[in-house]
Amino acid sequence: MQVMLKYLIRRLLTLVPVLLGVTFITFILMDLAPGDPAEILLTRRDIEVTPENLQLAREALGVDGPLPLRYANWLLDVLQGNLGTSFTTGEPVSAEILGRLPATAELAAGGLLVMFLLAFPLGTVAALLRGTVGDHIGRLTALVGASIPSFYLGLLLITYIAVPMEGIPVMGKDEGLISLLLPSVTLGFGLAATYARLLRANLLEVLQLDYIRSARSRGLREAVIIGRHAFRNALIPVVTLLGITMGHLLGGTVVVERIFAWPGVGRLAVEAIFDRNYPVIQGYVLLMGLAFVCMNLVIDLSYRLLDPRVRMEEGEGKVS
Amino acid sequence: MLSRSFFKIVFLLTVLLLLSVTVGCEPAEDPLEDLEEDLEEETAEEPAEKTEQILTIGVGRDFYYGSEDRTYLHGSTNVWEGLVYLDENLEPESWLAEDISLSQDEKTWIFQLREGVVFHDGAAFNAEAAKANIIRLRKHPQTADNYKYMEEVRATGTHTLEIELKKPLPAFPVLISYFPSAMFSPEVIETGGTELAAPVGTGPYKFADYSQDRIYLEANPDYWKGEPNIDQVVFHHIPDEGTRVAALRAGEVDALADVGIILPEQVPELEGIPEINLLTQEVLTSIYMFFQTENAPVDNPAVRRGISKLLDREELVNSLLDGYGEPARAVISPLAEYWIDDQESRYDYDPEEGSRLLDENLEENEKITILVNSSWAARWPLSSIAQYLQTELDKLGVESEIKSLEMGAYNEELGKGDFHVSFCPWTGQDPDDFFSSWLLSGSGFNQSRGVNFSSEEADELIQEAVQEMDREERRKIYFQLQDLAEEKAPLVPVYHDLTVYATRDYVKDFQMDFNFRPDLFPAYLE
Amino acid sequence: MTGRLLRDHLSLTGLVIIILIFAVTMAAPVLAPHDPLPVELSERLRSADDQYPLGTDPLGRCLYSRLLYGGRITLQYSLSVLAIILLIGIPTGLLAGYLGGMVDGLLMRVADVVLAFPNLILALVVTGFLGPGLINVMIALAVVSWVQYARVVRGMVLSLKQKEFVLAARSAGTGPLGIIWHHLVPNVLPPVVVMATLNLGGLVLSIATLSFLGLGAQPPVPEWGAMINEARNYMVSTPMLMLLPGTAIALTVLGFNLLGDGLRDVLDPQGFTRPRQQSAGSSKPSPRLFSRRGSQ
Amino acid sequence: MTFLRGERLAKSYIISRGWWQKEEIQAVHDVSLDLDLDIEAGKNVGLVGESGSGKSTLVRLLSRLERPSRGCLHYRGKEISTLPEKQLTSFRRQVQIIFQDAAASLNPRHPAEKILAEPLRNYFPAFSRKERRDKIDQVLQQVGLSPEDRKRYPHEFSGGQQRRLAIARAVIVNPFLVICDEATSGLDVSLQGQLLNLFLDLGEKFGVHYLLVSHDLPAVRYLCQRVVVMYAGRIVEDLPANRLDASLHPYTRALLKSEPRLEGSFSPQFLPGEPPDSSAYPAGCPFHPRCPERIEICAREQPFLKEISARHRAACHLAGKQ
Amino acid sequence: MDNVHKQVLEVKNLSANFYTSRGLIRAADNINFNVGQSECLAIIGESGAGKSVTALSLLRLVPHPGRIEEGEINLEGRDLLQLNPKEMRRVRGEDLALVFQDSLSTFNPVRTIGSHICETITAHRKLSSAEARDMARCKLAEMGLPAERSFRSFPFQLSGGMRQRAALAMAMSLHPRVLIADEATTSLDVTLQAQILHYLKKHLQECCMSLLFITHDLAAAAAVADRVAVMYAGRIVESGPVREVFRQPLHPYTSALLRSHPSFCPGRLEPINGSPPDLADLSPGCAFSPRCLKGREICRNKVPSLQELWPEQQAACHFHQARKNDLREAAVT
Repeated sequence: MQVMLKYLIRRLLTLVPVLLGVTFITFILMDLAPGDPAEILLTRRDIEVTPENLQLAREALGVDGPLPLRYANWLLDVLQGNLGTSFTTGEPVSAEILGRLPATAELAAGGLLVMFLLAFPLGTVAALLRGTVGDHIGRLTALVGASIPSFYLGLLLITYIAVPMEGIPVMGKDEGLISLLLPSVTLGFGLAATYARLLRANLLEVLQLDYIRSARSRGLREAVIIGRHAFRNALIPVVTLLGITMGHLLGGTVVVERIFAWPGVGRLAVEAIFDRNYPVIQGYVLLMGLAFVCMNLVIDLSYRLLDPRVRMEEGEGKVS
Repeated sequence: MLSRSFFKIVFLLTVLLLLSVTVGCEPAEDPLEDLEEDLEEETAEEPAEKTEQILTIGVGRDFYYGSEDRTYLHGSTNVWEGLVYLDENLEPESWLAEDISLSQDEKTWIFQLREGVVFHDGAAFNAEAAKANIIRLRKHPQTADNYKYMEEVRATGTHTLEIELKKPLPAFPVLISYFPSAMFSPEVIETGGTELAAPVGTGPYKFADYSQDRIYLEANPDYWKGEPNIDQVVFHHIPDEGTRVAALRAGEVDALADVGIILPEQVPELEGIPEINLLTQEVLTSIYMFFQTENAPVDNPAVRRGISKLLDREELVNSLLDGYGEPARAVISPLAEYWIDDQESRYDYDPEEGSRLLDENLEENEKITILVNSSWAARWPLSSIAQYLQTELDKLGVESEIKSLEMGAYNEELGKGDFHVSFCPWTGQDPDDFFSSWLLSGSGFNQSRGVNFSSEEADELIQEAVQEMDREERRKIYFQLQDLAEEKAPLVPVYHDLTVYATRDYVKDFQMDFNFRPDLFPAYLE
Repeated sequence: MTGRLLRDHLSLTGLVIIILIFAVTMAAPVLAPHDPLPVELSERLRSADDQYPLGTDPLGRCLYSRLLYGGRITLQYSLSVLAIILLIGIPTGLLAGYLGGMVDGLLMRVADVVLAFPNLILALVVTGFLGPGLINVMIALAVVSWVQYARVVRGMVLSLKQKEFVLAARSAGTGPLGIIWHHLVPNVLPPVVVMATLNLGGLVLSIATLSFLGLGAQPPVPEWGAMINEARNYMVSTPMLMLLPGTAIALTVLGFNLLGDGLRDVLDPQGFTRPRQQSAGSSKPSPRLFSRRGSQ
Repeated sequence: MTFLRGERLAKSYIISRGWWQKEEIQAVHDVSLDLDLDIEAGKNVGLVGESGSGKSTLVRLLSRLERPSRGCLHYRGKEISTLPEKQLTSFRRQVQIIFQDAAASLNPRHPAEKILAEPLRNYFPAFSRKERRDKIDQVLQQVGLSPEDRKRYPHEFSGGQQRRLAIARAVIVNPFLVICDEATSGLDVSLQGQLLNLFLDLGEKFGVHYLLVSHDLPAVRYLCQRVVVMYAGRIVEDLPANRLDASLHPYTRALLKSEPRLEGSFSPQFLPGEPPDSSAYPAGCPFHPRCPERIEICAREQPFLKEISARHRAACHLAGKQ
Repeated sequence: MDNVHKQVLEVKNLSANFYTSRGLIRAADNINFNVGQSECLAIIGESGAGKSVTALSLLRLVPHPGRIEEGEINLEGRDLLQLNPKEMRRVRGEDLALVFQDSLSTFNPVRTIGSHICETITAHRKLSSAEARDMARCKLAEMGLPAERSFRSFPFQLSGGMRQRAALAMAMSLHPRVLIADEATTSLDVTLQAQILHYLKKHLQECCMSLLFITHDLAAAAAVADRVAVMYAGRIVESGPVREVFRQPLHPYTSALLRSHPSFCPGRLEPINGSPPDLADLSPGCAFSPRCLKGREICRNKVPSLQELWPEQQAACHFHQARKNDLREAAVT
């Protein structure tokens, strides 16, 4: 456990430069944004643009002074949870984003769940049926699934499932879990295809490894061999992929939230982008960067839980 | 075995997501959730017992404006009321002011306020309260223009409010009708400032909460007309036009009500569904094509007129709008019939004339930039109109480029003035509203939309008209101004909106007026 | 090598799809019966007939012509982005991997930061700042994606650098440039080709997605994603308007995926382009019982 | 003059564990080795040791594929361990290397012809295209391949042929010394025999000398006149191959005894324990934990390689004392 | 040779074929051998000779696309090929155990050594997990391993030699009747190989176990085996007591093998020319004939059968069969 703790601390420390980079990029985005934010703020609010008003707005936004100073100030603010105020509503950006974060998290969780529910049976069955017609159909389905743009799938689902069918909501998240159904499917479907493919390939690869043969030679039951020996090992690369998937997932939420009017941060962000609502965009980018980095950290940790080789390498074991 | 590993993974992922949720700080308490839970519980339990009626209205824009706005919420929410409203003929109508009269010198307007009206917080509505509001509105950048001729505001009786103007202004009640005379409880008005702490008005519905695109309203039992029928009203902001209609079809919203809420092309989708009532309403909104009048080549009025001639408004309304609209023949909404002269049409389709004008006045290789606001495009087919215009220009060999931008970006672009033509919806009240917003040098929309039109003649006429006490005389000046608008064409009307809106069949007595403000008081659910 | 690719039915299907789509879209000016741009209100929403093979859209434009030209735009831009990415990514990766030290450190830090953001989100934001338009989408996607290539190439170079044949080349007196050019590049390229093929599908999707969101192609440009966006209000009344471009995107992406999948088996047996566990590899390929031998 | 001499060569690797924690791993310690390479001293030298003994690292140091962390490398009397690559041309040509994994040592994207042409181009730039071609054909034949194989790619050759191709690449530039890093290990008996004979033949034909690095004593004995035994990153014994039976180091003797033989009933006197891990070599004599003959001093003091008799050096406290 | 060995494993006419895209491959063709109690039979041959397929056939674990065509595998009187899958599963590990060449890949990298041994034990014996653990530790200790530490180790944490001993402990955990060691010492260093050989021999005698030692290392086979069978291209070409075969090989392949190995060939090596045949494309006659120095017309057309040419020593060679009588005479004199 101590090894784990050490590792965690070390990973967290290596995150520092990355996070600095992330915040810097975020800051620069705002700083390089075309137009004077103060002027934008005024026009957004239908307030007359006069030099006095501009000056006031500038001070309020903290957009005067040299760049490093502004960055330092901004970073201090961010550390205190202050991300500025939204151009459109005048509310604090942090409150706006945090208020919508649970919805996005729910959606992402739903997407992941759908992904696993679809991918695991598909991938396993395809691997066990290797070479049969079923496997080929499975492979093709998976490839087709991965090729359908999620926005298109979402529209199809709305038109042909939600609207004709009673009780399946078209949009929003008011109806409880059932509202989550279609957005999750839209989000998880394409990824499920990727994972089913990957799982199939991994299972096949693992199933022909020596230790499976060794397990058979020792008279273990087939269920034990697949469950205990094949599956877990086939999962390890799957976990590695999760890091990349998180990116797709977070990116996907943007589209899905827009189509299904899901009140999450993704939609907020798109609207902000369209609206050139820079503080909100900035907050969103920062949040996504943080979330992505944290998720990858967690994935890394779980990866280490699954694979003792990586876990032990720095600690007790030998050095490769 | 399979399942064990699987659940391990699912568990890990769940932990991961929870972690991401709790990143930063704990989510603020969510009053909405309680509310929602309440709603859910109550709707779910015993439908037989008619406990709470909830009406959810889908709208295409956010009606929540926030504390810095003149009214905090849009008027359609029925949370606040103004002193004055307009009737069908666009004449002032009493609202919170029971009676409006003019003093002898024609400079002081006397508003007799309705008695027995209380704000949602229990504060009484009286002349002092109204005065505080007027003072705030006058300071407020969004409404300062409406009060620019005001000299003084006085509470002369408990329910008598006098507004003294610098000069006679016959249209003053119209000028301050609806938004510019919105009344809020003095408790929420920032002393000496313009901010509102909360939208505490006098309307049939009280503001309860705003969260996740929804404005939650509760019935005001102490409303001066009596208690409204529906207990809760929710305004749900659904920016996407497709989602809006889908939501109505699926019954997730009970009504779609706002200007441009249903695009004409969506009508076939809703027609023939027995559970849905499709309604139409002529509104004061018109779609204009406006020019950046300082940019060559559209700095030349002839070019502007030429471009206008290329639009076959009849065809446009018939095909693109499926007839839901009226081809524009004047700059002012046909609802203001009185102010429009009898000419057949000032803006008819004349491709030959247009082509001639452009041929004569356009130099080679001049590229026209057409700006489209895509936020509006979700409520009016502006992008299609732009593409139509592009094609027509193309036929004459004029190159053009369409830039499609959402609200914020669009406004920025307008500010920079890097465009030639754009389209916008605009809702006016009375003719002065139109002319002093669009034609007066340096005035509101003329400036903020980047038209930058300036004409001394127009300025003089507008000043003159607004002070002209004689209605007939005033009308004539407006005819003159319409001639001038046609001649200079800083902006030309395209069509007048006929808004399609809809409700589920169980929503009764639900109607939108020409200001697309739904009257929620009489509405009930069956 | 090609033989193996052609034997696999699915990759062959992919290849055929890609070739067909390329041929058809590149020949759009010949094949399309109409100009895809001009609005003809009187012809709006016509159903398929001799004049309009697939009918017309709400602005009276030939849907078939728009589909063809749309594919052209999608492919053109996807390929351009890919070209930019490769031109930046591969050399950077090669240099960083081979030289190590400062260059490498710098690249890795940049990569860490860029990769700390989800791809689409960063592209979205960059486009947001540059303003909508296909060119800007192209720039945004390139900015976001080149890092991945640089990183993969760097990783490959690091692993190849230790390979005996590179040591042997040094022993054979070949200098650094020769080693990069003759030994690293040819071995780095095949997996990169696989990656690029698979990535092309992703780029098509990204461009379509950004256009769908309204950040990419501007009206009246017939880009598939933008076409779907425009067709949304006709989803119920005229579903073809949405189904056709949607299917076109799916088919194109499918083609690239099928082909990439097949290519991977042929060109990247080491699996550089497949996500797999890091250091200690359990998946050492088991010796095949009967490997093919050359005759002696 | 000694052809190649390493003096107190040492190599350590820095293993980075994050950016503040580093660990140093010693792969080779203070190894001094001279390769005289004449008939008397041993035209072919065998470097024997078990996996992890540091012999592969030593090979890379001697062939200057890696720079030593400490110590000097003299090539024909000239110190070359710090010379830049450009000044190593003569050394590089004279010292060629054949790797254990022949398949990995051949660029999979180059045909045989290109693989063989590469060193020719670099070292004999004056060769005309025709000369080069002839030379390639000739060498191909000499290693038992045919000129028709020129166009084939490595994966089209069998394992044995790949090895022949790797050998051809090494000898095509007329090197003085060819270092064979486990070049015959793990092969089938017949193929191993073929290659050993090929080495012998080429040695005669081209005047090539070999440094055969292997854990396979029989092969070393077959090819080499001199045997150098490594253990835990150090040379523990260095003696003529025909005097192996008189070896003095307990490890060498254990190696010899571990070798299964047909004659006599086999009762291997196996060494207890495991070879030490390179990250933690024992103090004192690195072999002492497994040594059947260890005495008290062995745990404390590290024995140095000392001259026992002419051409026989051993690093053992007991050596030469009996 | 004394006949004290009770035959434990008798293999008769065993054939295993692979159906590949390149055609039928007879990986094991008409294999006959038997192993007595406490006896060690070494099967030697070069890679691709069909040794491993033979080993896997005994456990009925021939990988796809191969299958056992015919034959009999009698393990103490039971024909394994007649058992149903469940019975066969009981035999694996319990009666017949297998040790592989690469001990790293024998173990699942993400599970501890101990869990592997325990699961083998509990798969066959109704034991509590504590009992199984004790048993496993005991077995590890028997192999000279630090029981507790190696029990808890992951495969990659042990050195090659230790791991191979752990694999041996796992294979022997249920006291199998026959242990099949498939190249079990091949990739190890000499000193470690000596360790493993030592433990193998020790168990052979102590546990009344039989050993089928499969290797391409002639020296190791010579050191450990009582009898030896030489395989070439899927067939057994020679078999007999190890000393006889190594001293006086009857098959030209065997003698050529010995002449290729520095340990057995005092002078210059005389390795076999050419490379092993492609099993998918065998000549109709003796598979060794293309490389055989003594090859004759008949060798290219007719497959020689395995015949006893010398007491207990059999070979499949036309040349020697022709000289059979001479050999007998030689033996008499």
